[in-house]
Amino acid sequence: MMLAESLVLSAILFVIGTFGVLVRRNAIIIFLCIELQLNAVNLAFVALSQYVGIEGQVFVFFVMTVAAAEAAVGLALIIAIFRHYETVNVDQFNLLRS
Amino acid sequence: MSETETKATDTVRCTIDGREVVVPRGTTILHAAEKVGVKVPHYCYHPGIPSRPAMCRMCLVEVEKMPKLQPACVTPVQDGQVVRTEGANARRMRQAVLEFYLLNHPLDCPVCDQSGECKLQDYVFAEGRKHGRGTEPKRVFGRDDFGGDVLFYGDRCVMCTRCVRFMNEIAEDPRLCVVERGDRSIIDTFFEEGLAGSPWAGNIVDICPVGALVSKDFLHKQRAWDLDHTPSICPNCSQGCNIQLHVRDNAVQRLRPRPNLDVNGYWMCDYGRQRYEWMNSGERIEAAMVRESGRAKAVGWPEALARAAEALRGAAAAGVVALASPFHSNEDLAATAALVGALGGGSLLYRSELAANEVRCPGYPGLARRRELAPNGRGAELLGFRRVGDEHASGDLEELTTHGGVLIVLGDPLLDADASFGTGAQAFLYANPHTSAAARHAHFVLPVTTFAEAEGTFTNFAGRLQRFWPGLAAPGMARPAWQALWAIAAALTGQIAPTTAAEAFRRIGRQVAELEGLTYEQIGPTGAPLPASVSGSVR
Amino acid sequence: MTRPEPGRASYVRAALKGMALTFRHLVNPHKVTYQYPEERYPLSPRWRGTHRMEVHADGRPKCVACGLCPTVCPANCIRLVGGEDDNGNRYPIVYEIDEFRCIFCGMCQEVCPVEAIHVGQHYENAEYSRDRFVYDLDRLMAQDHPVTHLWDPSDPRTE
Amino acid sequence: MEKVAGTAFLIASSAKVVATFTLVLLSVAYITLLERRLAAFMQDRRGPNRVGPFGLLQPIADGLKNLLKEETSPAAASRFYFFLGPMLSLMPATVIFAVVPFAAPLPTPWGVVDMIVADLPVGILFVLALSSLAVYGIVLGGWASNNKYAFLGALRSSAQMVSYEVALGLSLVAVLMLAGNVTLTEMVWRQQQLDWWFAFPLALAFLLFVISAFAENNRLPFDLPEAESELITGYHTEYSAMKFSMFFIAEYAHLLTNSALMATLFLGGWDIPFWRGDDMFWVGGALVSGFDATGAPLLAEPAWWKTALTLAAFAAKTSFFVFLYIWVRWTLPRFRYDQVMHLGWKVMIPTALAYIMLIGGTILVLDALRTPYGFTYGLVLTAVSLVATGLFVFVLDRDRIIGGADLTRRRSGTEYQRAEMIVASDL
Amino acid sequence: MAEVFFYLLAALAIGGGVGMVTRKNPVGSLLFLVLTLASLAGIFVLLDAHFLAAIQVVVYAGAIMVLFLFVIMLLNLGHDYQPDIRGGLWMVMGFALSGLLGGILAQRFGGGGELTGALLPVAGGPGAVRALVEEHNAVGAIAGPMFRDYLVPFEVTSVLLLVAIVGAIVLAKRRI
Repeated sequence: MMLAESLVLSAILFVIGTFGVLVRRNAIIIFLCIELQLNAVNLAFVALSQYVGIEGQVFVFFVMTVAAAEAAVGLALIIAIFRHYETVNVDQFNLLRS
Repeated sequence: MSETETKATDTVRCTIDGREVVVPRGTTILHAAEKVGVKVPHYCYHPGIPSRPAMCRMCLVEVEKMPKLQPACVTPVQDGQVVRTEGANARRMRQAVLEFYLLNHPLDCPVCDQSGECKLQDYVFAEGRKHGRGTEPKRVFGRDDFGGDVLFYGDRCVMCTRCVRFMNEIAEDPRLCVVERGDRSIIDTFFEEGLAGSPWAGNIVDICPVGALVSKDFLHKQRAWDLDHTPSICPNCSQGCNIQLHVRDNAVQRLRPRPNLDVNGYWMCDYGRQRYEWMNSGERIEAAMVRESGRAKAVGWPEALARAAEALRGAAAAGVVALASPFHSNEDLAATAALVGALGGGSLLYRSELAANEVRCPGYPGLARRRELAPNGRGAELLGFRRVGDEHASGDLEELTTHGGVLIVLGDPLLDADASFGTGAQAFLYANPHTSAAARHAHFVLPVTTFAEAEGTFTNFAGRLQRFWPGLAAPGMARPAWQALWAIAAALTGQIAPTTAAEAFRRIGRQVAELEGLTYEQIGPTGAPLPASVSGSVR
Repeated sequence: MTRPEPGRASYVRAALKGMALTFRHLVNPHKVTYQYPEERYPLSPRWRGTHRMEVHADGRPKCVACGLCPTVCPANCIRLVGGEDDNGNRYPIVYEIDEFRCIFCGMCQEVCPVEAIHVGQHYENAEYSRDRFVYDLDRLMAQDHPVTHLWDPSDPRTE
Repeated sequence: MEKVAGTAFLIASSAKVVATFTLVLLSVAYITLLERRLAAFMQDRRGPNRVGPFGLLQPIADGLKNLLKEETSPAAASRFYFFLGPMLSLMPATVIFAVVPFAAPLPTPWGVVDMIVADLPVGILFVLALSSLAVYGIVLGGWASNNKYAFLGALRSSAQMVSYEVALGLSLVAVLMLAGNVTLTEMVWRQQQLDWWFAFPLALAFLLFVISAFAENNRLPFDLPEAESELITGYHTEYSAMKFSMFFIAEYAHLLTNSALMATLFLGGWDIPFWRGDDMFWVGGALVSGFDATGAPLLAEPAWWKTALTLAAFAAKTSFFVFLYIWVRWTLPRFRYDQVMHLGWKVMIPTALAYIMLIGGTILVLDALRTPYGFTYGLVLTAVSLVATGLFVFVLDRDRIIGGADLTRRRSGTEYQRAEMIVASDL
Repeated sequence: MAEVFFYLLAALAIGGGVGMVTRKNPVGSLLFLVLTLASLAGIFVLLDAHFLAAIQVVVYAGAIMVLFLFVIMLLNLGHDYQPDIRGGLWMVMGFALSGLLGGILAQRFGGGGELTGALLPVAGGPGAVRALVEEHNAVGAIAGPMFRDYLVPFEVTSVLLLVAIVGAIVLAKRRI
């Protein structure tokens, strides 16, 4: 049920996430956009799992786990970078040029 | 040799309370004691009243070799006499006398206006018995309206008769007498005739040692101990009576004469006594104002003075006229003159009210309510001001109304000025303590103080310089006029303006030759006559 | 109180002990404190609280506006304007006490020659606004709480 | 007897929603009064007793006052989030109650009505989800106030709630293992079947859950986020009037739902002890009260009086936990922040994990021995759990685990110096 | 009924996503993302993934987003923000790329019914999951495969989490 609509919604959200990653400079918001992309994919998995089988949901579970790990490491990185540069603007993370 | 002889014959040497004193022969013990700082209690004796009935019996002192106590106010000292005012007998006697006084005196100090400045209160507190022994009911007279400003509480009277004797001997208008005898004796007026109309009757309230005679004007208004006393000069006529401003809550509550034997003795007239309310008037100018495109705008002093100096300098070429009020001090008037001088000179005018006649005090020669009802007309004359106007301090404004140059008005309320007053002037500077309709066209309105708020001097009718002191706090931004005017003058000439009243007074010496070198210290608290000639030539 | 040796301090038992204590207080009807609104702390006869003006039988204030209380008041909290009524008696036209400024020293009561103004045994003075703490003459006369006995006239030691 | 369906189901559900929400809010109001009165009695005072008989109208007066009070909002606050904070705080607290069964099913002419607002298939997970959202309200409120105390309170609160959520969830795992499902209705049923309330066979989980629930709820001794003395009440420092009230209502609603949850999870929910008449559960579309020896279901007999009785039992159990909350609050002092974190991460979580192992192992052994799910089953688990709990409490009752203020000083010199050196090198 | 809810939640999710991308304030962005996540949780429920819906809220909204919020506050970006949305060229690029992506996805999934039909041969047919959930319950349905067929990946994720925790602590504690 609602398969096509769910997939379209998933696509829209993924596109929004992609757009956000491209146009935002704030590293934290870029991270948030990536989370949105992951969620869009999750939605696709769940939608399809209705027809394909419960394994899709299991995979979503793993995606969430990875997302949690990614968030922890990513945020730790942002904190570390922020300590060094005093900013979270990705344009200023020019490690080689500092 | 002759000196010692003179001493032996004209002076006597005596000992009062262990202190030796040499006084002229015929001096009373009371005066001699005063000289060594011993105050002998008394009620009936008053230094301003010639008669000495010695009837209050408070001043009884022990005199050696005299078996009985002697009244100090009438007993002259003898050579070698030894007087003890604090001897056991004298003290016992005074205590007994006070107990007698308190037999019939009501203990209504809480509601008595004299409370706090009452001699009976003071003496009883100092020497009286702790507890009364009287059990009999006190006789009751109630109170009596004596007319005029005076109210009489018969119960409180100690029968010193100062009031009766004042009316007889100083006012020479015998309207009071003692009626009845013994403990029923009481002061009374003659039938229906009260004190109304007597120009000096207010003084009997001052000299009453207790609360028997109180002022209706001051009745229940303030407590005596709350009042601050500031030495000043009565501003209501050119006699220049020395007075005290009695102040509470930054308002003058009453005026009291201040003894000065050269001017007013111990007295002042009711006319002056009653006219103090204007010093408390709330209709004051409280901020310096500058007219900008037709509207008055409040500005700070520095800006007002700077702009006034500029405007005055620009308009001075068309002539300068200054109209000052003789209610302002010599310092203020001299500052006005100095400002006019700095602008290249011009006419200095003043107006003052003249009463129809003088009101002389028969018993004190030299004291009168003078015709000129302003304190400093003489000072204005001396500083080069010319009297204009009629006896109501009005008229003669035509010259000012049409004047086209600089117009300076200090203190004159301009009550008779028409609506166009000042429109012609290029620069119209108006400095006045009180608001006035005549300021409507003024380019600069400066808030200045009254005499009660500033230090300064008045010159009385006889050319006597007398100082007064500030008793009130100036409202708002008000400053003494001399400060403001001198500041403008200084800005025009590049001189340094005086910063204290004493300095401002010394500056007068540059303008008036007679005052050259005279200082506040030389004038002192009781004033000083102008030296030599008083013709008032202006430099 | 001594600190227990390291490793000997109790946490669970102490917490339970505390909870037992509070529970005992919860159920115990015999309170050790004054149960305030119902039960009031008995004030000393010399307790000095907000003021009260005594009145004559005909409702006039006993005050004769002598001015001694504003004079003696160390906090300068009394405002008094005296006047004369139709019978020639001195009386207070304005009599205000700023209870916020008042330090409750009781000197006004001590100095009063006609025993008109008193400090009283009263302490519940909550109001909704500050200006209500300036007690005017009517309010002072309307107070009916017991007045303070600054000293016992029959016992010279207390004076 | 059938479940209600169709229009009757919609009407019944709406009625339950309205009634439950009203009752929750009303209870919240009166819990505030109860708390104040009980606190007063514990401290030998009177408490609010002036508004209405025994002060019963006090909560209404307070509510009116808060409605009429001036709303203040700090000049430098983020207006929108400042408003959002209290709303986000109130919402989860009131919604959680939806999944709590509060009485035995009620028979009506149109069918049997379950006495639960929404019997979600994810049950307890829904509770966890919503209580994890509660932190947003507090964090946003504290952050949007633009006040350093509020902000500190918010940070503490988020850290504390995230930490204790883990312990809460882990202590629940034991319950889930024993219940075999996540819906709360089934948990009640399983407790009825076991003849043991889970508080006994899962005693340590119960203890950990209670402690974690206290911490989740920011109640003493874990009220660090609002610590009056250090943070001037923390995240709601800048709030006034109705917005403050919403935080307040949220806190008490949390207290109520937590109490109801503890009653449901560990004290058998609406179950009346030692009486089988109230046992009923939907099995395959029929309301059964149990199974006979052959495993055939016995039909239950729902009745309105059973519903009423079970509702009273549920209320009594919930009230007990509410009382416990209040009792603890007015007895125990506040932890230090490092102690809170220490307790959460280094004591509660490992203990919960170990306990899961223990219970899991025990269940495995019992199942392997083919012990029937019943009294004996529960007895064995109770014995194991009580031993574990005793051990835990014994260890906890020493200052090795939660140190006093002078713990650092009491450490050996070298260790202390090394700590100092580390600090120095960090600077 | 379910359709109405679906479209409502979809609108909320898209609105949240757009809000997240356009908000200047990181906290605002984050809250919009939380809105999207919550809406997705609702859609999961409609798609018979009850357990995932709960986990979505617990893990994403309740833990990961709180972690983000915590970091935003820890960095104390305060209440004044530099606008960090890139300028014209990047915008054009963003629109172009995401448009392209959208186009591809639309083309790929655009067929709706046919597409699902194309994918379906692999599957157990519509309603397979629902039946599974009916049989076991919401948790049991997913627990079965996870702890039987995917036990090794499940355990590996725990190792991943452990590594992530250690890594995060090391990164956050040290200055680089």
